[in-house]
Amino acid sequence: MDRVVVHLHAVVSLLGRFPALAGVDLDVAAGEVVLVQGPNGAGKTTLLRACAGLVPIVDGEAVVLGHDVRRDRRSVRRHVALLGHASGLYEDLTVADNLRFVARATRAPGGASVQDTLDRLGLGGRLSGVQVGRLSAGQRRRVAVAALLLRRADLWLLDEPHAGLDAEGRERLDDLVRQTAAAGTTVLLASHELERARPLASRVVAMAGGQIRAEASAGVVGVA
Amino acid sequence: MRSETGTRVLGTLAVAALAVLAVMALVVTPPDVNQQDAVRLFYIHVPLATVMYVAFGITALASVLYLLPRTRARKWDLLAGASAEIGVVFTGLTLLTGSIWGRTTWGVWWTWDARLTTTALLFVLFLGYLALRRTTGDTDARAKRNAIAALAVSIDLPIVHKSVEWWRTLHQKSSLLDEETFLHPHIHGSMYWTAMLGIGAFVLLFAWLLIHRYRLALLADRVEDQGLERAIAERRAEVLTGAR
Amino acid sequence: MWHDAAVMAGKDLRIELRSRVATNQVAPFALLVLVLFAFALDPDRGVLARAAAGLFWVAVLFCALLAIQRAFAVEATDGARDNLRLSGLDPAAIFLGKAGAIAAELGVLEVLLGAGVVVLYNRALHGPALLVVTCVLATIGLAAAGTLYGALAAGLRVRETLLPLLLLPVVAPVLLAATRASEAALGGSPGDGWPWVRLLGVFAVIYVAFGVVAFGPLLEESS
Amino acid sequence: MTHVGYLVAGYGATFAVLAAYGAWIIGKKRALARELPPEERDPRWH
Repeated sequence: MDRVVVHLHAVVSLLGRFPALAGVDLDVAAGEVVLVQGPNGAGKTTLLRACAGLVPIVDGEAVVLGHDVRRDRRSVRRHVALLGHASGLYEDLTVADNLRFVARATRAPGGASVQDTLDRLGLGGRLSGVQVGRLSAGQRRRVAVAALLLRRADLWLLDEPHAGLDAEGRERLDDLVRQTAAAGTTVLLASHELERARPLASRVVAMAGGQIRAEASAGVVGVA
Repeated sequence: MRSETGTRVLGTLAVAALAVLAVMALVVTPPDVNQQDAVRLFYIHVPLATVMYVAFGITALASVLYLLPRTRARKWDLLAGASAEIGVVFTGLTLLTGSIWGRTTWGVWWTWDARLTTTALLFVLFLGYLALRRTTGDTDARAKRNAIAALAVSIDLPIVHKSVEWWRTLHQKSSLLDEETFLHPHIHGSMYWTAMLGIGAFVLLFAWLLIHRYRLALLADRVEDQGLERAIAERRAEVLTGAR
Repeated sequence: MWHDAAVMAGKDLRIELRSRVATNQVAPFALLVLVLFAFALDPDRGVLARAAAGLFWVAVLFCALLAIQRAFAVEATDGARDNLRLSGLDPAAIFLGKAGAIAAELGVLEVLLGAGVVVLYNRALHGPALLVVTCVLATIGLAAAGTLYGALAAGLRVRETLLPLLLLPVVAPVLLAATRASEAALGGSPGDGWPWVRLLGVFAVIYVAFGVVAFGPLLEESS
Repeated sequence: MTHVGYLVAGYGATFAVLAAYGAWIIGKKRALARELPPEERDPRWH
């Protein structure tokens, strides 16, 4: 089952004219949970967004889930789920509205129904009718995670996922990551919170100056 | 020989042609029976309007070439921008000479004459396009957006032209400024040749301007890219300087 | 494709219903513009009545600008734009959905403004067939060109000031044609209006087709 | 010769603007060329 899900070689990516990625090499196999850690501005967020085909890659090779990201961005995106800093939800719509839009838009075939996902994230009851604009950051983050679940993607790109979640929220997120990795989904996780994220990861890479600098196998409990 | 001497020859030719035009237009050709000498403004107004359309045509064509994956290249985006900028300069001058001519004929600085109105709309349309070009953003994304904007403006031109023409010809017959009436061969021989010379001279000038404006764009692009290699090198060095 | 467009339009309209920006801000603004025109043009000298059609369409144009700014402000958070690109919705469908939602909003506003013109400028309505067709085609044209230029300007820091500069000259022919057609209808000689309606039709078809083709690359490129 | 003032204004302004624009392009090009490293000097840039 050692299919390479993400293959990046000497990838250069620009934000405006700033070379956020300056020659990244990374290979991730199916089912792995790779933790990308590093200081602010190292390029972690850009790396994740580059894998999702959201940021133009100006140089190097990038193949995600068998698709060449540079030539065929749209087919990469169908199988990828990104949890970014911003929730990406519509503030004026209620929680249920937002998730119903995601479900209908991604036409998740046989995807978990909206209600089921809401319950798994503890958003079932009164919360589902509340406008996202009125939620706290933590609750908003949970709704974003719910949207992620609805997409049933093969590759999860989580950018600082634990940020803003309370203890219970983090617990639920960790369970979800373990379950989905066990089910074969590949996870690329960018985080500062080493002690929180490390137990989840099967491999840790360090990033700085827009490049992958060091590699360390976490060799830790959890996912093989 | 596509080096510097080539454009210098073109430059001197253009200037020479313009000089001869000025003499022919201001001195040699006879005054018009009812407009008297005001008609001499036509010898630059009509060529300016003609070259304006040529310039915007090149912008549209270059934008199409940029959008077609097979022919996509930075140079088309740069050419589209250069030609559009020159086009706007010529549009401004067309409006200026048209307005001066309006003053001599109807005593008002601005007449809602079909051609002048269309030209004024063109002026604003492409000013918007140039404003969009100046916004920042990563070069490839910006180039594709510029090309789409150029086409969005260009497909509007026939509609603008048609709607303004219908609007203005509801009341009076077609515009006096029309070059068909002015370039009609049976008019006095020297007038016709001067008009042709006018268009030739301004086309030469346009070619000269376009070549140099295009090179300026190429150069600016290269200076911008050159900065990029340096930025990537600095980026990589970030770690060495202990950016912990 | 039409499913995706419906999903998109549904989302946009639901946002408007929930946030009620359209009903609480754009609609009152539309009526305010009519009132301001009345202040500017002394009502009792009949100028207002004669210029009613033109003023109506200028007011519609301003409302269109607001509706388009609003439609793209909603997508402005970079998270929302990423999700839209990741959503697998066909870009052409996103264009049609957004344009459809804007067209629907403009339609409602036009009815409101129409009532305003009839009441405030005491112009009776004639030639309803011509008026309705003119409004429908002009609205489609405005929504299509507006959505296209909304995407062009989206993501730029200066989009509030850039959008009017880009869009208004392009839709000038729509203002011209719609006003002439409306005047023909109100003036009781609908025959003169139909050529203008054909022009509106051409404009609408061109910009819907161009939007459908161009929206994909635009969605990709807006940083 | 009628409308002499207008003719002078029309021709004068047109040629002045075009000459100024041409000069601006050449000037800007020369200025930018200096920013390029020497080996990239190219007759096109002056």
